[in-house]
Amino acid sequence: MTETARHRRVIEALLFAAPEPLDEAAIQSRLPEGVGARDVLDALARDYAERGVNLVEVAGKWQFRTAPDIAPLLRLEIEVRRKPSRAALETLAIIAYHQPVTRAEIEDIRGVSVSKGTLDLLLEAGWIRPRGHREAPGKPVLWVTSEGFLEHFGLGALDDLPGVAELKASGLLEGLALPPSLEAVAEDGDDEPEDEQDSEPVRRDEAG
Amino acid sequence: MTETARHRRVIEALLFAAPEPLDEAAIQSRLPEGVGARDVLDALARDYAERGVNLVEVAGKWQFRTAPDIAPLLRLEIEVRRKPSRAALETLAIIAYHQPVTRAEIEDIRGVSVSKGTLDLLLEAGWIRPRGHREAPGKPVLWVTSEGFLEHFGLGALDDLPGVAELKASGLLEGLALPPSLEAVAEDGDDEPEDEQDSEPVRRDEAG
Amino acid sequence: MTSPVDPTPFEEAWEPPSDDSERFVVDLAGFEGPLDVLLELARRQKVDLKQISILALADQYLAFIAEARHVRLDIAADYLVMAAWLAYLKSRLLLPPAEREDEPSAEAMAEALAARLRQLEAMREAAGRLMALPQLGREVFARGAPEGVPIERAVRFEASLFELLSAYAEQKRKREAHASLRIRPPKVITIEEAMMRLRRLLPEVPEWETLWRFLPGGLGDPALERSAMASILVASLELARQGSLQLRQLAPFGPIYVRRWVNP
Repeated sequence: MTETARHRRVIEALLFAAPEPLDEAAIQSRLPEGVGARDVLDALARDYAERGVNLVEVAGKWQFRTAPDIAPLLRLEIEVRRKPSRAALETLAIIAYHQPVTRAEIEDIRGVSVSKGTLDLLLEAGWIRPRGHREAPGKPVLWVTSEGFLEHFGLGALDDLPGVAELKASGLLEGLALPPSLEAVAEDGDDEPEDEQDSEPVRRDEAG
Repeated sequence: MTETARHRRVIEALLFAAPEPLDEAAIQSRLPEGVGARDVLDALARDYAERGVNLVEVAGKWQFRTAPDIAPLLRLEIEVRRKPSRAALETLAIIAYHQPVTRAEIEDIRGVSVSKGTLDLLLEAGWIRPRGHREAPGKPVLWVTSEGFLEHFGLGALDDLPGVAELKASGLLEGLALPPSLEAVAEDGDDEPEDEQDSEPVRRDEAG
Repeated sequence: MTSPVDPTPFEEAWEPPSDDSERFVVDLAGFEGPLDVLLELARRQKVDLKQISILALADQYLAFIAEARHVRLDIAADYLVMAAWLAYLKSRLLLPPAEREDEPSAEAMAEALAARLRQLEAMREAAGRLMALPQLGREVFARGAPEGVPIERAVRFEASLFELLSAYAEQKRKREAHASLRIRPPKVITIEEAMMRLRRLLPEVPEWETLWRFLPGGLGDPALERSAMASILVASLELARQGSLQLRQLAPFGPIYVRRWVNP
């Protein structure tokens, strides 16, 4: 390695490791007498001219910087795994079992309002899609599950979803045991939907 | 500029700009399909092999670092850090080469008790971490080295520990040699010199 | 050689364990424990640890400790325990082997000690080689002022079929729990029913008969039976008031008799 290359390496490392831009005097102090800092810096700047990182002089000080044309490409994608909120899962389950179904119908079944965020989340996850409109006032959108839904939950077809009878058999649907002197009154449907606490399921998830 | 050079520039800039070492998956995410991250990294590492800054693999991740041979010329910039004690260094070496290992096992090898301060120092340096428990009475904590250890010592993986292959081959890393059984003396009965506690130096530390 | 295993000084030397365990470690002029001393003595023999004479090493250690105790008495117990053990090992190595099955042979014990020393020495060398590596922030440096890279997070939602089904089941259950409940009317024999029964049966009973014979049979449910008794009693009182029947009780809490109204 030539003397020149050796000087270049030291200054290269120095500029790389320095937490702040360095002026010529600082660089000169690391070079033996007779070797001009400017020459070394110019040579280094040429070396890096075509690279992803350039050596630039800003306000009389020198520093490495990523090449300006690459800056827009500099980002990293990180995949974050997240569990959908309870509200989203319930909504998804109702769409799966009752499809095609409108948002109002989902709300009737759940007994609480369904926020737009919940449907957006399910759309984003690729589990539901709109399919046509109900022939009714306002032409509400009908929701169905998508291919992505079957894939994610490992179902060959919608028929593979366990029926209500199976859910009961597996104990998942066991109702509340009522004392014999009490009986449940069938709901007429339009009990005021209590305002959903989980109207922003995504946020909630992040907080958790 | 060729496509290859273009990819190299982007990854070069990415690695320069990232405050932490990047793994291959992160780098691959910035490359089009069909372009292997490893190939680009290898090419970059070759480009920089002779320079004052090198591309190195540490803890399975990639980072630009100053060339080690320049160290004497860069030293002026270093804030002097206290060198770890001999006890700390030996303890670190034992954890690095024998991991996972319990404190009692470290003490068996060193023949003296390991003070809490020693492990604290290594923990604080970010070089070791606890990982699980040995399935033994008292469920002692098992110690392993952390990513920070590999990063600090510039090791790509634990296999890169200096001399690890020879040590393995010589059997010196296999199970611990039995400490001389001190009960043998006590068994003799007539000149029972030491207190019960003395025969188990390992315990002493825990009592304190 | 003065016996380092004299029990009395051992007791003097024994110190209770303290919080500062380092105190035991660095006691002997910078040595870190008996193995450290042994290793240093072995090094002075300038032979490979594989060929080391444990017997010679034991002698040197015992001499070393004896000397150390001239200087100061409070030698950490670890060192003295090792001295005792080495003295014992030495005696076993020198004496003809005794027939003892409960203990490893003297040679095996010596080899175990040699193995420990080799192991410690290996780790000591490893520590040295580790520290000889270029270290980040000492010999090598990462970029001093990295620009940083914006990180985009691509969210991937995950749920299992079980979670989906549980959610469905749970919301169904919730609806049931939220539904209104009403109290089921209890099953009773009303007073009207009891009066009708008495009116229908009385014409066939001209003579005194116990009231309980008019209870409907086969009710089963004890609660229903009690309601029938209460209703029939009230019904009989009402019919007596109306002059349809007569009642008679011969003693307090005795049986109640009933018969069709007969003019006296």
